[in-house]
Amino acid sequence: MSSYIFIVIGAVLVNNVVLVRMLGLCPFMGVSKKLETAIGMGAATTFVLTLGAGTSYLIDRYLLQPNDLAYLRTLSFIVVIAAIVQLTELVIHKTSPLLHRVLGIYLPLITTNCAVLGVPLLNVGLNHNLFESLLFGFGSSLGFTLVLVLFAGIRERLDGADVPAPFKGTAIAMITAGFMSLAFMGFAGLDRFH
Amino acid sequence: MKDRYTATRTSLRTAGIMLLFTLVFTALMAGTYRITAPAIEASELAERMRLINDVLPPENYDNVLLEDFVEVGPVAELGLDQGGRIYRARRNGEPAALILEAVAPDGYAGRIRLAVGVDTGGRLTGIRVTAHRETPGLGDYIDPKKDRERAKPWIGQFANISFAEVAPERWAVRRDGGAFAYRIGATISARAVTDAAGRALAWANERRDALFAAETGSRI
Amino acid sequence: MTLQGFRDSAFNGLWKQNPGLVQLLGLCPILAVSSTMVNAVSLGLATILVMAVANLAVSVLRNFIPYEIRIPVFILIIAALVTMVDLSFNAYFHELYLVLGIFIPLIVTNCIVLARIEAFAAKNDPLSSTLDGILMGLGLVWVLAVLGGARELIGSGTLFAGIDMIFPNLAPIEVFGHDYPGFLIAILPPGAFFALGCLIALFNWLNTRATVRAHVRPKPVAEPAVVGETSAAS
Amino acid sequence: MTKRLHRFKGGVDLDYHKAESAGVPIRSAPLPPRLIVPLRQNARSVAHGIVTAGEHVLKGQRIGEAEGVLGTAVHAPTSGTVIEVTEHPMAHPSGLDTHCVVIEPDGDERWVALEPLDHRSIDRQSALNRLREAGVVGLGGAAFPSHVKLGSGTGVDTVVINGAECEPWITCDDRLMRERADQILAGAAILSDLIGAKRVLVGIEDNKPEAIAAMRAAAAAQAAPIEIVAIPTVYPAGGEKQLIRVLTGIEIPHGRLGTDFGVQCFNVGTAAAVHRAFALGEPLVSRIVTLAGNVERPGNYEVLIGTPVASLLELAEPRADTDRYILGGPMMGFALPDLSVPVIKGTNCVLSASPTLFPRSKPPLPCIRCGECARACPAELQPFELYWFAHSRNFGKAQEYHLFDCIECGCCSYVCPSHIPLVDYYRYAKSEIWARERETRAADGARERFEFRNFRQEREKAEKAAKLAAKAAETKAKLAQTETAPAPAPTEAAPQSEDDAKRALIAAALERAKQQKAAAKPKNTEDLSAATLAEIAEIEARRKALGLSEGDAGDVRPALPTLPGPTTAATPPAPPGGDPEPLAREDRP
Amino acid sequence: MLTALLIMAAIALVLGAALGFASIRFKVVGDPLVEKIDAILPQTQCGQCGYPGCKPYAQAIANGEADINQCPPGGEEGIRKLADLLGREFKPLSEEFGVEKPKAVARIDEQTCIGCTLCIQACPVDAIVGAAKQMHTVVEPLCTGCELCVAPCPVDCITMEPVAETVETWKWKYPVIEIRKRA
Amino acid sequence: MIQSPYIRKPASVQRVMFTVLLALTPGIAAYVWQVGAGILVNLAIASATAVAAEALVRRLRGRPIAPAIGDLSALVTAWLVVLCFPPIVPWWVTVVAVTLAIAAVKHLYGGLGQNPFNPAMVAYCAMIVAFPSLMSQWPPAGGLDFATQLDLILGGARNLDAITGATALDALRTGLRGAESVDAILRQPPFGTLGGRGWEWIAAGYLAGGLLLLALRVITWHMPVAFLATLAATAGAFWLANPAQFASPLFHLASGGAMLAAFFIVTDPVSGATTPLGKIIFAAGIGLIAYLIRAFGAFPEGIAFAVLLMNLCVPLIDMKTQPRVFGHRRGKSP
Ligand SMILES: Cc1cc2nc3c(=O)[nH]c(=O)nc-3n(C[C@H](O)[C@H](O)[C@H](O)COP(=O)(O)O)c2cc1C
Ligand SMILES: Cc1cc2nc3c(=O)[nH]c(=O)nc-3n(C[C@H](O)[C@H](O)[C@H](O)COP(=O)(O)O)c2cc1C
Ligand SMILES: Cc1cc2nc3c(=O)[nH]c(=O)nc-3n(C[C@H](O)[C@H](O)[C@H](O)COP(=O)(O)O)c2cc1C
Ligand SMILES: Cc1cc2nc3c(=O)[nH]c(=O)nc-3n(C[C@H](O)[C@H](O)[C@H](O)CO)c2cc1C
Ligand code: SF4
Ligand code: SF4
Ligand code: SF4
Ligand code: SF4
Ligand code: FES
Repeated sequence: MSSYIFIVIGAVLVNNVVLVRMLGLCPFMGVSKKLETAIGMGAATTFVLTLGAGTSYLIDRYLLQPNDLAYLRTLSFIVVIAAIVQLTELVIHKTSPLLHRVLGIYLPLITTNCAVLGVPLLNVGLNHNLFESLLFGFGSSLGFTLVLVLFAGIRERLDGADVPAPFKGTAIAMITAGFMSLAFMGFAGLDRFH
Repeated sequence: MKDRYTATRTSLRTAGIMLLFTLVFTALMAGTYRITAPAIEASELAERMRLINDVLPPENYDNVLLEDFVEVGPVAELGLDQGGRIYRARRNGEPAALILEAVAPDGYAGRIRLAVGVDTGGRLTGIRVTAHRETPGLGDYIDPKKDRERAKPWIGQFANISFAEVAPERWAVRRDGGAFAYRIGATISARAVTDAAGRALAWANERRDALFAAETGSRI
Repeated sequence: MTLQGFRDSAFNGLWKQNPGLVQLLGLCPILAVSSTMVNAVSLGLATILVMAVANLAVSVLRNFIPYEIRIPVFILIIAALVTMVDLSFNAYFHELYLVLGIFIPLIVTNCIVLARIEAFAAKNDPLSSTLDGILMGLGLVWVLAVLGGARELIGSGTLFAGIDMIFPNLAPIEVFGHDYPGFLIAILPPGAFFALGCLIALFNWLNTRATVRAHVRPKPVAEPAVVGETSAAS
Repeated sequence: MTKRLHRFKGGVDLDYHKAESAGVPIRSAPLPPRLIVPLRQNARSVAHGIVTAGEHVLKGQRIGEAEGVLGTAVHAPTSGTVIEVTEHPMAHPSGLDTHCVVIEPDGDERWVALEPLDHRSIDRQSALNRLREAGVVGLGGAAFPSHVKLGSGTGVDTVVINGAECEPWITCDDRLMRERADQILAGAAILSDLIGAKRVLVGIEDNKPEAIAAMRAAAAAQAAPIEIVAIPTVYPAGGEKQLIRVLTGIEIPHGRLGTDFGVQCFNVGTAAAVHRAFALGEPLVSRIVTLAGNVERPGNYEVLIGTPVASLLELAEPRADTDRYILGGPMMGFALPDLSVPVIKGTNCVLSASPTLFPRSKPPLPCIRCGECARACPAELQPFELYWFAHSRNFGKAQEYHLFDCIECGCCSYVCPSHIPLVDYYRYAKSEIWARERETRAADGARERFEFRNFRQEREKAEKAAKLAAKAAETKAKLAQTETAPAPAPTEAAPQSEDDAKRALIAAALERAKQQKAAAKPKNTEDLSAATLAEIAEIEARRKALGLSEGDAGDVRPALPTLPGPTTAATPPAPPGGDPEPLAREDRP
Repeated sequence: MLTALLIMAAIALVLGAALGFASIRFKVVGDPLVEKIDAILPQTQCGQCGYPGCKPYAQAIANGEADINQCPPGGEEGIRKLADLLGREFKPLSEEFGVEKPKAVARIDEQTCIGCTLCIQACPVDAIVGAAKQMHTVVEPLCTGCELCVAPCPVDCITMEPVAETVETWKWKYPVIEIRKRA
Repeated sequence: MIQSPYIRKPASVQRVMFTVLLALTPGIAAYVWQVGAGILVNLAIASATAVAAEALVRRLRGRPIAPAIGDLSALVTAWLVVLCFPPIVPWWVTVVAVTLAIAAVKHLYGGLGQNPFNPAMVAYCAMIVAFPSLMSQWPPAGGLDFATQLDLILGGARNLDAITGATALDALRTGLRGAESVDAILRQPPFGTLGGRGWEWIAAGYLAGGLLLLALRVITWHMPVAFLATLAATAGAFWLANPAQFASPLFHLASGGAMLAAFFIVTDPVSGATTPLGKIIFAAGIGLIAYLIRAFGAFPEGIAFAVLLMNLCVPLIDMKTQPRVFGHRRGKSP
């Protein structure tokens, strides 16, 4: 049980996908200008990432590993993820127009979020089982959402700051992300017993 | 526009094209795999051998080391709670040395994984850290690649040491009244490695014969 | 491609539309593997290779790819190429392969690859597409090289650490001598962000200066007045 | 009195400086040589002038007719001659001009016939009308029409009379309460009747013991349920919402009226004016103004509306180092851009300011988010957040953080250690937001009309095409009947394309025009007189002289210098490139 | 090799079919973005952006054909809002399309007006009233200041006059002036 | 046109910051008394660096320099940096840290009042990550003589095992790693009655200064109380559960930077939450995270990281805890 908790804590805080593992940075920088969009992106990513982690695990465990086809991982994972994204869009479009309005514009962007491919690959590397893979996927996307939302909050506040001209815009955002990453180093060791 | 694209028709068409592309590119990939596979295998082997050579110089044995091993279950003394593999080096068919996996559970930032070589004389042939999370710039000197003293890495002090040179009661870092050097400000890492090495050595000395006697690939 | 076209492409890829500094695409590899120059450049070169070949492939095949499934097909092509590169690294630069780790497969999701295919290769002839891929990739590589160099230098006082992974007979340079204490934060994740932030700022500053120079008399920019630098109007 | 008082959060303690002017009885200000009576009484309503230059008016004679819901009548403050009806700067921070009636007093102070009226003898609506006709507006500062505040006459059980006078230096209400307590209470009783209230609460800050005593004495003599309550002295206890909160515990949110919560608040001066409007039939032509600050002879004066501030100031003898004059108190007033502006109904104080008395604020530093302002804000806002958003022009966020709940009391600016002119930012943001709302409304209207026009044009086009087609068919039929040569192209083509339809239309019009035997028509115009034609010719010549090509009438030429009309037709043409006149006018400071 | 091909083929078939099916079944219709963009544009309908009115320009922006900095009447403020809406970077108004000017309204010199109705036809928002051969006037509150009526007038009797500030439209100024010294 | 109000309370940023500096003096005095005068050298170095960095950046940006230095906020930052650092840290570490705090953390965001992160804490975190060994060498219990301190500060031999020691917190976690019990560890030399030896007095000095700030209404009670209470409560819970593994709440309050943080660091108005409820959440969050890092994390003292982590949350905290506006019902937007 506690090892499951440590998987989540590890993925959310200690080895945060964005700030420590450095995955999913493009959406992290790109859709963090407004709080609302950050929340939408976070929700969409959480859904796809968790699902993708599970499916990828199944494919790897039951299709690729038995046939010794490890080299097909990248290809099959990304193709499956793309499919999940498309089908998710399809399903929520049909079933919940409201949700579609909230998540719709983010879904297509997710395919090129490397966390979505990175997390399943990490799962393979970490020898996670199905449940752990799901948990790790969920934890990672939670970590992604958390930092995205916090970052958006800060960026909104920075809107009016008198930042030196060359640093205006992405430069200061990048530096802020650096401070965030520094702050998250404080969590180092909290998953020590894992 | 001759005929209207119905959903089924389009699906079939796209599926077909998709299939074509997939086949072509998968074939390409598979081809690459075929070509590179031997090289990859060789590199992986070389990688593993490099580590083993660090722990046990190659002149000490003449068997195919990677094919001569036993599996062990969880061993508290080695810090292994999942079990591990022990390689057996032989020279002219005679037991020469063991290469153990060990884990120091009490590193500064978590576990430190080690590879430990012990020869039949109860002597450490070498130790290497295979995985650790000690603080960069502080505790990471236990890994010779990160050690600033490139010429004389800290971990080198364990080579050719047995309980004859350092009695078990003095098997500790100097700060704890022992015989081994450590680096100021990062005693914990040194202490963890030293203690783990000592435990591994004692364990190996005790079980040596049983380990060498077992069938290769068997489980103890 | 005309000379002018080539020049435009080059300027775009290397400077004006630089993927790392302007488009902010492909950030993960830029930040993650730039802790040493050798790692950074190696991954950059791998990316160039993928981009060039992928662009070439797509522009050759562009007329056979139905619109609806273009993205999956693009991804397929990229993934196949990346896997090939991955396998080759594994086979021939095994140590480097271990260091770059997960980031070689992740070239697949490196947004810049797909973005260039979509924006350029799918619409242009093979030659210019390949060139575009190479130039965009070069834009990425120089950013990677600068970042990697700066972080490595500040962080550990060396340059070309790990060069022996590629050329076993070369050795890294210890720029600040053996006693340099190492400003470790530069090679840790926060350092990556700081370094890229500063590089972007420098880039902005150079651009502004160039515009100002070009326009001799700078256009007054309406900038918000700021308390502290201001006094109440009277 | 053992009334349980409530508290409002925030507020500040100030140096009140009341003694200087409170000791002297109210005096009448002498008649100035000219009275400038603005027809606009506040930013929202303006009266419609009904006198012309040269006309003689009597004191209290109506010179401006109430207009609109928020309008009230304007009266001549004295008898005399209307010299002109003109534009004159008004007592408003903008210093912009407004319509004013300038009266030269004849010195007789002859009243029009006054008709006292008992409000109980008439119905409510007529009584409200009387107030509107008497020009009674709030004298507490906002000059909001009192009859509007009296509302529907139901649902209100408490009238609050505001005698707090919380701003430093100002003592006009204090003096009024000391000297005319019975008038105030009588007025309060009328207000209470008109609004249907059951009780009247008069709130007076406890730093005015004399006023409290006077009011209590007067109240004791009254039968009506009037309660005089001493409230703690905290700026801005006189703010309507704050006073209501203190006296009744009710909090009125922004955008809601006191009447929704069963209370309504009037200034003491307003109450007195209401009393006079009924008991004496007097319209509101004067008010009490405090002259204080850096002056030799501070005091309170009964001042006719329209008296220029400059002539009023002479009475108080400002000292030599006075550098600014502030209309209103130091917390909420504004510095006068021009001393010729007249006193209006909302003017309660003219404060002479010197650098020693009111030191110039130090240059602002950045906000350190210390929260002092939030602790001082009586509206319980987060002023620094509002400031941050207003400063970065993020008006949406500013509104989200309740910018419009800010009563501009100035407490936040007062306490800010960084000396940030916070209220200025709020004023700026509010007026920007209003401007934007106006623009959005205008844009919505424009979009609607544009869409309607497009729709109409489409329809007309369609109709015309249909008509033309019908006609063409007819012609064709006719032609076929007469069996002449093949049908002419235009008619044949007409129904096929819009372009042709148009051409046909023009052709038809030309035909008609010819039939009407119209004169030569430059650019599709008909029936021009010879004079006009000549004019056109001349203009045409000038256009040529300016090098403007013809025939590009359809183009957008925003920078085209427009030429003066016939009034200047005789003057030589403007030199090429000369500034078009309208543009020059716009950079008026 | 064969297994690889088979597995990928299976995945591809499923995926290709699903996507093709989806692309037909769930075509996106309607574009609410255009409405949102149009709501930001000032509705001056002046055509300075190069499109025959604000809506067409909005459509063009939504289609990615036009840049966001082509509307002079909307000014910097408008561009900022568009940039916000579309998640793009702000860029200054393109001089190609004109400059931001203070708002003005058309005024017809009633002495000169010959009643030709050409301006009525030109006005996109029906802000001019009058009938043929009668004097025309501009209904000031309705005029958007687009200047489209100025050019067609045969006798040049239409001038653009800046809107004067009144107490109602007067705005408090931004509270500070810069005294920043240039290094 | 200058607008109303025309009168202002005689308050200024300078006065606020001066009060903070003044309030720090009892703590510094205790520091000098207990640990030695080396800290004064560091304070001087840091102050000079802060002023120089502030002036340099303002100069680069073409902004007037005098008001920015006159507001004394840079000195507050500099002093707090020094008070968090080991007193024998080499001079160049202080210089790098203060420059980082002022030039990067403060001025890259536009200067005073606009930085979302606490400059002093960023400096601390950056330095402990960059130079962990220098940053964890403290003078041994009982102090060092001034000459040795000065030598160390000016870059003297550092690898003198004998003269450096660990802080109480560091010794505690080192001991615990060695599987000793808390009781046994607390009998070792670095420990005094409550926290580290001598540190009780320094903490008391900070407490006194903090009370002064409270009395002068420079800070409100919310943050110190919430922070100390949460730290104590969390420590108490673990202590009650297993007194052999976890130190007592009193130990946690008296050791490390707890008191300094409670009154001077957590309370930084610029980078902290501003609403009353927000302040409580903010400070409580710091208390909780700081304890978790102390007890389970990789760093002996977790307050700095906890402050940064909560700085990250400030915009959201502020947004979600906006107080009720006069006349409005709670939580209802117009
Ligand atoms: C941020 C930080 C990281 C540290 N990392 C390590 C480490 O990786 N290994 C280690 O042995 N000590 C590390 N330490 C030091 C220990 O806390 C402890 O002080 C030291 O190991 C024992 O001190 P000594 O060597 O002076 O006896 C670290 C300290 C800090 C503050
Ligand atoms: C901050 C503030 C302070 C005020 N102080 C007073 C005051 O002291 N006395 C007063 O009569 N009105 C004061 N007013 C105006 C009142 O809010 C309110 O408009 C007035 O009492 C209504 O009465 P009236 O309509 O009769 O003017 C103040 C308003 C504000 C916003
Ligand atoms: C930390 C920092 C670093 C700076 N680095 C540079 C630099 O490398 N080159 C430069 O010309 N200006 C540099 N500046 C100064 C400003 O970037 C430069 O003066 C700017 O264009 C003015 O900004 P402003 O217009 O917002 O005042 C730096 C400023 C700061 C605060
Ligand atoms: C009560 C109080 C506490 C402060 N605490 C800090 C602090 O912890 N760190 C810091 O860098 N500055 C601190 N300052 C100074 C100032 O707020 C700081 O320099 C700003 O963060 C710079 O913008 C403090 C100021 C006050 C009034
Ligand atoms: S009082 Fe001034 S400095 Fe303090 S928070 Fe308010 S605006 Fe900022
Ligand atoms: S002026 Fe507005 S924000 Fe400032 S204290 Fe008064 S009500 Fe609050
Ligand atoms: S320029 Fe602006 S106002 Fe004019 S038509 Fe285009 S969008 Fe409308
Ligand atoms: S009157 Fe003229 S300027 Fe005004 S909207 Fe109509 S065409 Fe445009
Ligand atoms: S490279 Fe774009 S998200 Fe990672």
